[in-house]
Amino acid sequence: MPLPPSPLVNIDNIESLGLTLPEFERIQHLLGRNPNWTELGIFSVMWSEHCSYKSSKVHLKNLPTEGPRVVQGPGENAGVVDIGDGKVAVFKIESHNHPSFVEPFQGAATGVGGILRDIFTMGARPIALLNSLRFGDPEEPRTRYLLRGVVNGISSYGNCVGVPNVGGEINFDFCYDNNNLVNVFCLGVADKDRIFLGNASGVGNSVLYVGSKTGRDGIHGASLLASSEFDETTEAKRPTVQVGDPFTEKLLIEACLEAMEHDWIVGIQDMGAAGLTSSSFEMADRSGTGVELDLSKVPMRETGMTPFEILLSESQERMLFVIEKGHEEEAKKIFEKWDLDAVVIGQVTDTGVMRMTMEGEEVVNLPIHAVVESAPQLVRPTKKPNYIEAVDTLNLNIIPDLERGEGILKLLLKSLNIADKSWAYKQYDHMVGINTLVMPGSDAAVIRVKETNKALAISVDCNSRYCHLNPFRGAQIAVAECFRNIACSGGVPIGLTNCLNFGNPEKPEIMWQFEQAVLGIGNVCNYFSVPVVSGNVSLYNETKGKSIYPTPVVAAVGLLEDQTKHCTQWFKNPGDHIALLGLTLEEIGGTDYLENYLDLCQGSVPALDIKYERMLHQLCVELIQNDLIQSAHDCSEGGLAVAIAESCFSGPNQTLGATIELKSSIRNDALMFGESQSRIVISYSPDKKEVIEERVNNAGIDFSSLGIVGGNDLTVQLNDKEFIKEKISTLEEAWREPLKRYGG
Amino acid sequence: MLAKIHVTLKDGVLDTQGKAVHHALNDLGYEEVQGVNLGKYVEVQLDGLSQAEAEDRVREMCQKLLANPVIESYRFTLDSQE
Amino acid sequence: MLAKIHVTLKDGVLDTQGKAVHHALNDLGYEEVQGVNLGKYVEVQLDGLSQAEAEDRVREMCQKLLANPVIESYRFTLDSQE
Amino acid sequence: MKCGIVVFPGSNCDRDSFHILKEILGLETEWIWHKENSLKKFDLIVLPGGFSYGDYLRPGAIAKFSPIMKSIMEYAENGGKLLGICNGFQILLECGLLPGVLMRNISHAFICDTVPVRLENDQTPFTSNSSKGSVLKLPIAHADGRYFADENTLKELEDNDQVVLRYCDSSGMVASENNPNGSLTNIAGIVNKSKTICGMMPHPERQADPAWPNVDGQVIFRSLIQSS
Ligand SMILES: Nc1ncnc2c1ncn2[C@@H]1O[C@H](COP(=O)(O)OP(=O)(O)O)[C@@H](O)[C@H]1O
Ligand SMILES: [Mg+2]
Repeated sequence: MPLPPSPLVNIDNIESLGLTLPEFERIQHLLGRNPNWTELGIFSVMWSEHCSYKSSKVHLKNLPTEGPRVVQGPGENAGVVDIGDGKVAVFKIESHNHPSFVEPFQGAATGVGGILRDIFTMGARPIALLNSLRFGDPEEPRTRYLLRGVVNGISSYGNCVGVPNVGGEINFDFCYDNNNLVNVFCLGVADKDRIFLGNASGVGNSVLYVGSKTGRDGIHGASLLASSEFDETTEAKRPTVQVGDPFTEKLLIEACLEAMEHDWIVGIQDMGAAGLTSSSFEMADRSGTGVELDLSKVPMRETGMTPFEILLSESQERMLFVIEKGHEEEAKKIFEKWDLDAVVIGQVTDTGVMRMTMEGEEVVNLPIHAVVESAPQLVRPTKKPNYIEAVDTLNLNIIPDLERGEGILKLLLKSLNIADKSWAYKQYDHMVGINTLVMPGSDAAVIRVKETNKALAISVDCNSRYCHLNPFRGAQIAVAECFRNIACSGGVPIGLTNCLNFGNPEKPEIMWQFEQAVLGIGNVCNYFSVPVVSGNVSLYNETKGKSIYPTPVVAAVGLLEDQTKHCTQWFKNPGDHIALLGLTLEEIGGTDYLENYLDLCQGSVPALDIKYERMLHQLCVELIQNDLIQSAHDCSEGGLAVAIAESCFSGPNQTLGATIELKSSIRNDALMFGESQSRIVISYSPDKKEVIEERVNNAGIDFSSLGIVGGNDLTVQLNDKEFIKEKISTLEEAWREPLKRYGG
Repeated sequence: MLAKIHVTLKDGVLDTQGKAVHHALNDLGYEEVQGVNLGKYVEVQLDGLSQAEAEDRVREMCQKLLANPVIESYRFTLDSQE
Repeated sequence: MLAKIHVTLKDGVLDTQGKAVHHALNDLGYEEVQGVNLGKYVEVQLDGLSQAEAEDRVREMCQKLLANPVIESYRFTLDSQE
Repeated sequence: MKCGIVVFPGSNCDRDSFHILKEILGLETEWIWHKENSLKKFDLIVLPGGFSYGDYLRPGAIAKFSPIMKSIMEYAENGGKLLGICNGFQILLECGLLPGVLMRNISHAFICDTVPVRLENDQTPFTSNSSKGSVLKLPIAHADGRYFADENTLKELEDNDQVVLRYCDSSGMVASENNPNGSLTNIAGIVNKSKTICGMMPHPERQADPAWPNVDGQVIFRSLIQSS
């Protein structure tokens, strides 16, 4: 069958592929000729923001990526960190924002599928998933549709592949109205000496295609197909959303891990964004080799596919292997056992050239290094946005202090951002694999590592309101809070991954936010000596000129040397003492209190003293490791009152009241609802009081005794005056109901 | 009036269920099976509408709720006897 | 040949999904909706069979795999043009 | 006692059951691949949880035709002990080894939770290590767990004492408020007439490792050991 004629390459359709004229001239210069249509398609995806990081690379260099535990830093499918006992933790976070807006169910589902492949590609068995979700105004009917679709998509995919989804965050804000964010994280564990990389070395070795057949789904950007060369009906027939098949993914996981027990695997990479193109080019480039592919051999789901379509398809659940020559049949046998297609589609050469044929005809002949490494690196201008000055000031004098706190506490507990998230996580299988020592509902989830005594604590965090008000400090706090969540569970952070969700990088104000946020993450990671080993950048999250708040989502992995020494956030026993570690300042800028009560997104973001923060975490872990405390809960959104209330009723088995007495010279609202950083609420049996106070003292951390666990109420006396008195069951209901009702 | 609605995946959209059923039927010895598509069949009982009104309303229901326009198409017939 | 198969819940089996769709449609303002039933629609492409053979084979497929006899019934038509 | 765990494509609790039987309880345990045509001698076969064949079409519908199922049916008909957990329960119903069906949860959503269930019959090899009326806290994780059967079947189940587990509250009260998925009469698990085949939606293997304080799930496995 002759190939259908390709569109001619001219200025109009260069733009339709998302390339600029200077980029095209650069391509002509690199090749010394005009590229053909298929080749141009390859450049368009390889030089896209998504694959080339052209706007972000200069800034990402500011992140610390090295450390004694780092086995693999950024640049591969996922980061790898040594956890001892011959094991490594493999993890990464990725965004699937745009697809989830177009089709929430499939968009979120394929997001999970993609991040899982990034992990098992490295030779690791995925053992936990997290997700970080952001939606627009909850009053808009579409928001509810998106929330349900996304949660359902994550649940369907993750439950079917059998990887537990153990935590995450859900946040609503107007700024996400037309740009919801869906970020998914996966953690895997592998043997340190069995890590696989995306290499294509060894001339003569075979390139093996494994997994689902290639269809026309998700061919990069509908924009590209809407070029005048195609008629209207072509587009209608070509859905741009990919459909996930978690069943095939499950087979791929098992088959790949089985194949990886053999020594004939040279390299492996999943066909993610830009499908066969990016996987083949990147693998060859890493090894400095060439590759020859026969596209006619690619298993196809539809007839009449062109080379352009085959190369740019983003059909899901596909992997590319390079295996040693002579082991093809052995490899195929394993994949056949799992009912998966496995076809040799080409060989490794020593030419440095990607040569592709279809039906015997040469359709691509490109120098690999030029395609992969010559993407323009931009140093985009940055400019501090004007709004920053305006929002930074907050005159506390015009806000009268609170006389009583029940009303505000209930208001905060009811707000969707603080309310119970179990409506979502009860739809996720969070126990499969029987490793989940701490289930969702506490600060960080804790996952045991079988065959060792260790466990890993994981948490994902970002307060984007802080980042809007002050991107540097907001990003610092995102990392600090993430580490604090891990400390509250008993872990010490050993690696971080980040998903940087921002607006249009062509605007200097957005690039400024980006630059500041990256510096903020780098600052805290440096101080804590925690390397950033993987990540993802998602730009252009803006609609009609309105950008999202800067949302640098971070996820960290913490190590517990002894898996039995983990801790949860809820009170355990009536009669236990409650205390606060850390210092409360008169800070209410950027709080949920201001936002929910006064509809204000304003003020200075809480201060962060990273030295103090680290001392606090060390103390908290020490208390947990010595079995001195019963609970530890980080004090964040909603402040001290919310943290105490959550410790009363977020436990799976019982609800307990608490009696709190506090004396302080700062404002009541700041004391109870302010969001000063570096604070942890702990509870402990009275006989541990002296030891704890001594250790806290030695650690140089502030300590305030708060009260006692028990009773049916939450009562708070401030400076001998009753500030809160409410039935704990009433508060619990206020917190439990909203998302359940909303998600329905 | 009874609306009989068929909702099916658009061409080119991966039909994971259809694929699985196709394999299963082949494995069971039905080698004559060349392809399987799985869709939804919805019957909606309607009251007090004219044929023309019903047509508009059912089309709307399909677009808004019964089908996912991004990946599915729908068609329906109206049966007035019932 | 194309077999068009409808699989629906037997009378007396509570169709909770149909009920949910019914509620959702009423909530959306479609008060004319009196009832909703949800079923499956399966298209099976067959090769090289006579009409009579096809009939037997498709019936078998339904009984064995496509419908669960405890709660579902099925009916089908055969379309030879396609 | 020799145990076998069947691996269907899409099984995902197979490794968990293996871990409990072999590593925690120290039983001789082997994998059974779904493409095998014959069975060795086993004292217990487990059909594990998961999404066999993606649960496409209906949970369990395609797994029923896996090559191994012929031998499993024979094994079961000869009185071999067979335990179906979650997806395994769905498969047992699809192939008619147990009566009834499991339909979509009343909420239409997947539910993952830990819930109390009451032991209804302690005269079976799956429950003999506990006593009637005792309450176990066990995890559930399913989208299709609403047990349904016609009236006659239901009556037969009752008359023969075939219901082994019912969803209840922490004190053992069985009421519709404690029914997580809408199952008829709160049924969470049943056995066949001769009490050699058991299917249940709760996952005993998820609550049987002493890394967690609650090991209620061990009741099921210890009963099987006791009766072997
Ligand atoms: N989308 C989600 N998926 C799974 N678990 C979630 C999700 N959103 C929140 N959770 C869980 O709910 C609990 C409370 O969340 P959150 O208040 O954001 O915690 P924190 O403020 O400590 O980071 C955590 O255990 C978290 O993992
Ligand atoms: Mg927290």
